[in-house]
Amino acid sequence: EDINITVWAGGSNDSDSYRIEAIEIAADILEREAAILGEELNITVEGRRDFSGWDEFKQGVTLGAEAGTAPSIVVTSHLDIAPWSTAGYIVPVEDYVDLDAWPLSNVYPNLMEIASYGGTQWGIPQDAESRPFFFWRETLEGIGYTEDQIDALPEMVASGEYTLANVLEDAKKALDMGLIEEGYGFYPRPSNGPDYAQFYQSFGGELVDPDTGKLVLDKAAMTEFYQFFVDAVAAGITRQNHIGTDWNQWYNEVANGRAAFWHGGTWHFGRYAREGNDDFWNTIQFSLIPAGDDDGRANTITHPLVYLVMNQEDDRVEEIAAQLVAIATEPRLNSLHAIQSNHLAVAKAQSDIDLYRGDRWASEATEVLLGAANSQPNHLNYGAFSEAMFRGLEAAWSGVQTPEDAVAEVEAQMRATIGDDLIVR
Amino acid sequence: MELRLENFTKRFGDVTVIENMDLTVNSGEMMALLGPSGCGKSTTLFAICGIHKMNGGALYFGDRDVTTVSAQGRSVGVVFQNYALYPHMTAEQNIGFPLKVQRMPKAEIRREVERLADLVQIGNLLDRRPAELSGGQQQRVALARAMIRKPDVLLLDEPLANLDAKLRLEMRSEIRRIQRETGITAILVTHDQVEAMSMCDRIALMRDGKIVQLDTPEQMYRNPQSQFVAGFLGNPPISFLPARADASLTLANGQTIERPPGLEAMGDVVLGIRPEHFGPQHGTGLKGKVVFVEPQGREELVDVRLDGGGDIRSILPAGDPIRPGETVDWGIAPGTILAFGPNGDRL
Amino acid sequence: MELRLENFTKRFGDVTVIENMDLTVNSGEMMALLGPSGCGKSTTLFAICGIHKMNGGALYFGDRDVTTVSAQGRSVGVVFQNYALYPHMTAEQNIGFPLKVQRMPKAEIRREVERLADLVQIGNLLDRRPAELSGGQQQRVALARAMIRKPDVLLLDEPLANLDAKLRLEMRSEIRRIQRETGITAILVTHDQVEAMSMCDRIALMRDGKIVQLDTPEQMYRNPQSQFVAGFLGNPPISFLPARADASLTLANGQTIERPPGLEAMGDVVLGIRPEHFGPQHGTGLKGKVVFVEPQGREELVDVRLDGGGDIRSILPAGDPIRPGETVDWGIAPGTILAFGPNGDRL
Amino acid sequence: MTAHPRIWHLVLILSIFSTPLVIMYVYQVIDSIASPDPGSLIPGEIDLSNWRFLWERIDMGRPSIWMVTFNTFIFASTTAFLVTLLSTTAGYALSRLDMPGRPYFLGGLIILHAFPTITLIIAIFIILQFLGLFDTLLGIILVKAALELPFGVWIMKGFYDTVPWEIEMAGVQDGASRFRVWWELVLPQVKPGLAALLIISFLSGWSEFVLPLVLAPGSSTQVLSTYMNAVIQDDASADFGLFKAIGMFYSIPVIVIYLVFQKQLMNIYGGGTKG
Amino acid sequence: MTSRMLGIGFLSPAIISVCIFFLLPVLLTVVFAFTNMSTSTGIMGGDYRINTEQLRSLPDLDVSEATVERLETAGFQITEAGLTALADQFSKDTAEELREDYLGETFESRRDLERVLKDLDEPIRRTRDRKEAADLFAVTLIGERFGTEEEFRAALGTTGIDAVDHDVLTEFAYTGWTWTTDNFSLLMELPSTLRYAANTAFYVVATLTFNILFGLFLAISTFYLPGRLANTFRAIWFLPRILPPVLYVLMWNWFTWDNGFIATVMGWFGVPAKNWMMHTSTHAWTAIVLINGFVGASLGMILFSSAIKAIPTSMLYASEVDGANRWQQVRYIILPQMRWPILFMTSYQTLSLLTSFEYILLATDGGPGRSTEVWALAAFHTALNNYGGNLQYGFGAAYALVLVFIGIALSVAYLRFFNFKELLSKPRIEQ
Ligand SMILES: Nc1ncnc2c1ncn2[C@@H]1O[C@H](COP(=O)(O)OP(=O)(O)OP(=O)(O)O)[C@@H](O)[C@H]1O
Ligand SMILES: Nc1ncnc2c1ncn2[C@@H]1O[C@H](COP(=O)(O)OP(=O)(O)OP(=O)(O)O)[C@@H](O)[C@H]1O
Ligand SMILES: [Mg+2]
Ligand SMILES: [Mg+2]
Repeated sequence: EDINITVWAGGSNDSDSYRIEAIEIAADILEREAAILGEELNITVEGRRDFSGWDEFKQGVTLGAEAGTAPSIVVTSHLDIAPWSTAGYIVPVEDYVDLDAWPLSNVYPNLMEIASYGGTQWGIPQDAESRPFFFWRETLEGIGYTEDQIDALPEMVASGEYTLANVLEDAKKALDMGLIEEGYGFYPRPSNGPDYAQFYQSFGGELVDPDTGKLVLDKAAMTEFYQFFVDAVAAGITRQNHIGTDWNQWYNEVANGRAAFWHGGTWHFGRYAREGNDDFWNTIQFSLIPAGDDDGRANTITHPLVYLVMNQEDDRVEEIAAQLVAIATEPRLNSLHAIQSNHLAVAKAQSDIDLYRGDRWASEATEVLLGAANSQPNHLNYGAFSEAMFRGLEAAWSGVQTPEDAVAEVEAQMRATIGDDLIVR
Repeated sequence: MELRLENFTKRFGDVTVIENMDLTVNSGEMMALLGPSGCGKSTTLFAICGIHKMNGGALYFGDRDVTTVSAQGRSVGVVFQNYALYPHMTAEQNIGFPLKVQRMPKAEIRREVERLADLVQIGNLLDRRPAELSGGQQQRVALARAMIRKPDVLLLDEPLANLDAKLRLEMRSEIRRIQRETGITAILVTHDQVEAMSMCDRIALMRDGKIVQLDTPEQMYRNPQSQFVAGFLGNPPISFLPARADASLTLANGQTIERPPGLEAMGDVVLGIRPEHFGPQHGTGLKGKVVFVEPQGREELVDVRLDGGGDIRSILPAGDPIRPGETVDWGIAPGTILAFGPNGDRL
Repeated sequence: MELRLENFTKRFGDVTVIENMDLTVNSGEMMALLGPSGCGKSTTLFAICGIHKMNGGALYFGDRDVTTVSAQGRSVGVVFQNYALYPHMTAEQNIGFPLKVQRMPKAEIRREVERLADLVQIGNLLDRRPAELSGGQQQRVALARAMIRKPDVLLLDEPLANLDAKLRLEMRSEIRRIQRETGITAILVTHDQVEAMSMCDRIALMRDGKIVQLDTPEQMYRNPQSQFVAGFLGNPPISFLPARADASLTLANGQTIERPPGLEAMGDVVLGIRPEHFGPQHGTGLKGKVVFVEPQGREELVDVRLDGGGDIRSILPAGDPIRPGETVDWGIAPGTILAFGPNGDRL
Repeated sequence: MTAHPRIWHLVLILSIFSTPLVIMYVYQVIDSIASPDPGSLIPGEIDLSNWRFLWERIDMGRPSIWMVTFNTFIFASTTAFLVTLLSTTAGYALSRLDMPGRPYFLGGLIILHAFPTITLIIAIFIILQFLGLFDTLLGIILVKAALELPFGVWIMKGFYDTVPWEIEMAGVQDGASRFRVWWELVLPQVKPGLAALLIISFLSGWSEFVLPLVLAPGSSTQVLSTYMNAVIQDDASADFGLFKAIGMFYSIPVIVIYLVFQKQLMNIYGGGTKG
Repeated sequence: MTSRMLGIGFLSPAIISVCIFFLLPVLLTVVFAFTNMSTSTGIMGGDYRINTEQLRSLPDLDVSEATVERLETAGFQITEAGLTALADQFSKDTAEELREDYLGETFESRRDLERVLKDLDEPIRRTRDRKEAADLFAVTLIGERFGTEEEFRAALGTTGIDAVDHDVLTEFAYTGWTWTTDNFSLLMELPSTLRYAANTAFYVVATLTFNILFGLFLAISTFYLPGRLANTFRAIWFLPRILPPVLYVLMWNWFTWDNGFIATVMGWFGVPAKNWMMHTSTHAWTAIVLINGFVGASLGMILFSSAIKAIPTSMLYASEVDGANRWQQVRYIILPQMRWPILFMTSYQTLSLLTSFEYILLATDGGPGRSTEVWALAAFHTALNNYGGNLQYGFGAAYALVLVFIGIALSVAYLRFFNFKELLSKPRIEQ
């Protein structure tokens, strides 16, 4: 029996190669299992990850699904589950694999939950991560922090003692002392991403109403969140034209201490090394995203990618694909990806694997961050929500609109596009 | 082969360009279609060769009714004003093209082409492309191409219009020679009276889609049926003088001329006097003053303003010492005055 | 204003088109630059008006050396072959343009334009655009535009080439009239000998960038200095017959003609005989056969092939009953034979 | 025109305006073979490593440059061929043939000529998918060809319009059918038009970006524009030297075609769009 | 062959392809604009399903409480009918064992039932079989997908939902697209609409002005330059037109980015490095107008150059001898005669600019802060390309439809610039 499995991985580059290779290894295992049962199973795995960006990837997958040329497995954001399941592009993995059995039973339940929607387990988490706040130790020392104070920062952040207001203050101080250049005090991610929902949460914003499942626009939180960026620009610690900065430039700058504060993904750890910073532990401190003010809370968002099985003409392909996904979730296989790409584990047992346990970053980050991490909601209209939120931020940040006007426009935009599924506070 | 057009009518949309025209061209005759621009010469020609459909009437080549036959099916050779040679083919290929579409064997085509090339005297130019040929040579190639199918009728649409004066003179006799040699029935479309008169057996003079006179060149020059015809032929052109006819002819300026014999009409008439018929060699009778002298080599054109008004032109052999401003008293050759009625018809 | 071109040389890249040419046009004179295509007429004209730079020599308008003055700075009016009217301007704006660029007040321009429009007789057409004017009217507008600055010199580059035969006749006298009335010094470039002869006081006949003869029209027709000049002037053209000169003149075909008085040369010569000088009215002497007769209204062109070879053309008044094939024995008018040496120079 | 002493004014202004472009062109070449140090504009040593994409994959996830180039070539040349072929026949029909509805076709042609095509891309996707041609080279070839057609027909009609009617009349008179007249007599006269259209549509296909991006997102159907864009967008490796080398590689055919067919190119843009 | 037949034969290939890929899409765009089609509805129609997420909004719906209750609690029930089927399809022993222990029992989710099936003494071993077996006992329709309306209504019946509520639920459960005019009211409501329209207007007017003026300047100045020099400048300015947009924009990126040319040069004068393309919306607009403007001026240069060449030289000579200096020559002779080409360029470019977004997409992608988002780009982003991933085909089509209308209106106006009468003149061979 010949089965062709195609795997498309969005947002992946060379270090993420195990997203596809794990499936290849799984295919090998499945073939061997079949061979023992006396069946001849021949699985060809074809991977692809050369997309220009998430936009192109998603467009390719959805149009492909419509055209019947969709891949068998995609690795994508969990946020796609809502629209894609509604459209019937993906099939529930739970139809093909035993969620109570190894290795799926070992996956963190909250991650499993993130990969489900509407009561159905659609996908399996492929990796986990979180988006911490980073500090350049030397700069902090420069403005008077002692080493101990710096080491204690994560707790202070977690407890809400150190807030974004302090960030502004410290960055300004560093700027005034000439430790950093103008625009390099607070150096955020240069493009849209889940990270920005974190700042909304920092100011007390809630993404979803737990009772009704509706999305929530907290205007006060949103305004403060925008205002923070505007203040940062006004203080000269963030560049007004920061959005759109070339990623490579950005990596290089934050890895080498040009910025005082920034935020990014846990997977950046490896990138810092590649940019020439081998001494992460002595140069950089990390924490949750600080609370914005007293109403807010320190937080971080995990944005796991998930394996999804796409609807195929041939059920057998779906079945094999689902099984491959299950096998690829084996702690050993998943650890290959986690460590190579500096992501976090999806299954508890991974902590017992030497490869993973031996990695300080993985262990510590898991400890500090993953426990407190929440995620964005799987909601049909969350895409529109996050898009509108970022556009509003962009408008305020780049000075096109005041935060109030931007929020007003965001509200209008959200009311129009999300309608009944939105609660405005 | 005789060509007969009966009751020919042609409309473009709502505009009737030609209505009920009859024309017979005798076998072996060369007929000119002469007339001012826009009178319908080309339209007639296109109907005869089949490129335009006729809206009414019939066309016969000999006894064969070809009214509804397509252009490809009629046996007509056409020479177009700008030659319309195929620029990407050599002279030989151009001439041989009509036979090639008939799928004649190559060798035979070659033979025929050579025959025609000899006829039009371009045997040595057969490998050249049109761009490498002079105007006259192109004209010859076009002629050969039109003739190679041994067509029933040869049509020429202003074939000389694009040639310079000397070449025009040369090609005029050349075309006539070839037409005579082959004995083909031909129609020449032109608005140049010299061409029509010098090349054709008969001239059909057209005006506004109608044939106003059909005659031999000599007859038409000497004996125009209307003022329009008289004015159209002749170089330099005829002069017209309005007059009153009673016992004698009284010009508008008061001078009188003898009534020409045979003129019976009375009342207002227009007199036509050709320049060669007015001058000192014809005696005296009309007084005036020379206003302009144009030397033209062997001849001189003299404009005389008659005393009391009216201009009359004379052409004289060069060398007479005439100067502008001179007063003259010149005569009209007897029997040469043409008289026309107020409607323009010859009296 | 007198115009003087001294030692004028013009090169395009490596090609020398005109070398060391001298030309003087007298004040108030109209001079024709006549010659075959490509001989350098337009080049000379463009140098005079300043559009092309001169590579050598000097140009004087009266006493003023304008050799290095730009076109805008010289005071010349030019009428171009295709009129070169500005299509987006009315006749009035066209004529007024040279004044407008001088920033003359509008009212004054208007007055001047009207003056010129009256001169060229188009006062009622001033609001029309060129596209709404006939060829002759366009020509007049162009003329008015060229004249409005009261230029020192008026240059006309084949001004009549694009007009039809009748209009050409009319504009010829019109241009001459205006030139006479204004007394402007003018140069007319043309390749049409009739134009040159009928319009100009003197003709400069050019060939390959050189002036080969400069004379009045009559002199040039009667007394050409070379075979080229003789062949260039005359319509229908002169016939040339090679001959040997000794006691008498022996044609190539063996027939002999009397030596014209004054001809001293011996050996090989070429005889030029104008068509009006050969015919029955001039007696007998040359035997041949009529090969072609071309009626042209008042005259007939007759080609005679001499016994033993050689063609000679005759022009006769219409009406003589001559048919192709007839044998004739016609004479040459005494004293009209032109003889040229082997190098083409007049003997 | 006559030479003018004050030309240097013009040259100066033109040069100033042209400087940015020239700098871009110059550094496009320089950077592809020798990247300057950051912050400096003086090229360093010759360094061919930017061209490594020619012999190795810059990222194992990407298809080889040669396959992509091959795709691009197939895409551009087939499109050009199709456009030229269909325009040649349709242009003739509209220019010369007496048939019912001709004015409507002509009017429609003009409207399409100016029509906002790119807005239709969603609908085109549906059609391609219905035909089973989504994510295939053939699909984008057909779409591109169809979108270019109004332009092509217009150009060809313009070229046919300049062929003298007399040539065609002479052909008919010589006994040839209308088809034969077209094939043997008229077509040779519009060869320059054919060549120009072929070149233009080839260049247009060679550069096309949005259609392949949306309608053929697969690896096996990548063309140079989408490949290059993907490499540029990839945030794992920003290397302007590499981009520029790929850009050089991508633009070499364009430059060669420009140098060879300069005249025709200028002509078509001048003549083709005239009313 | 008559010209009629030949004409039809010659035209039809072109007409067919134009119809399929041109006219049909126009029609479809009109159709889509009146639907709510998106990624989640799919394009080719939908299924019927109610999931637990939707259960939460059931109370908002006009259905009875009993229905809501029933839907929420139906679950999986061990019934005799189910057991018989189980016995048939799997094993009698299993069925027997299940009847003994669980008959009549209800499980809230399938997973609970599956666990039971797995833990029996005679378990069903394969995962897929277990799922199929569990389905035999399904009473609930929550989480199930039904391909057709009939199936869904039948399932509603099985679940025991009051028939009164079937219609409402069926409509509620449908996942495919439906007809709506909401897209247009949304367009009216959204504040961004006005901004995109204003952006587009600014973009078109600014770029067009630059195109035409600079194109004219290039054409006229190269006209006056000697051949070599003119050709050099023409080549420099022609390249933007034929260079692939991806590469051309890359060159601009290099020119303007933080470490790029401008930043480096300005750095020598102490100006801090910045991204000169994205720094502010003014920078972005300048870049956009220049990037597009250079390409447009390139076309303008060529078009205008040939228009100038078509002016008879004698007319230029005439103006010189009439005393016009160079500026007057341009002002009074050349420019007036370029009216038609300028008009043509203007209308043609207006249309192209209205609908083009390729260069903006590659250069700023509408940023910063959507300040350079033009209408066509918004249509593209909405319908095909956004980070959220929920592509709004219907809404995007509504955006596109507006452009289609403007396009048609402008094209018709544009028809009048062409001398359409002339086009209508009949062919001169009538057969
Ligand atoms: N295709 C056409 N459609 C409408 N009218 C036409 C067409 N062809 C010719 N005409 C009109 O028919 C009349 C006769 O035209 P035709 O071409 O036969 O004139 P002509 O005598 O050949 O003139 P010319 O000497 O200028 O060639 C003219 O008034 C012309 O405008
Ligand atoms: N711009 C130029 N570059 C090169 N050669 C030129 C140029 N202009 C004219 N010539 C050459 O100079 C010679 C004279 O040209 P000119 O235009 O003066 O002739 P012409 O006597 O006016 O002829 P025509 O009667 O045909 O107008 C010709 O051989 C022509 O080829
Ligand atoms: Mg005609
Ligand atoms: Mg000339």
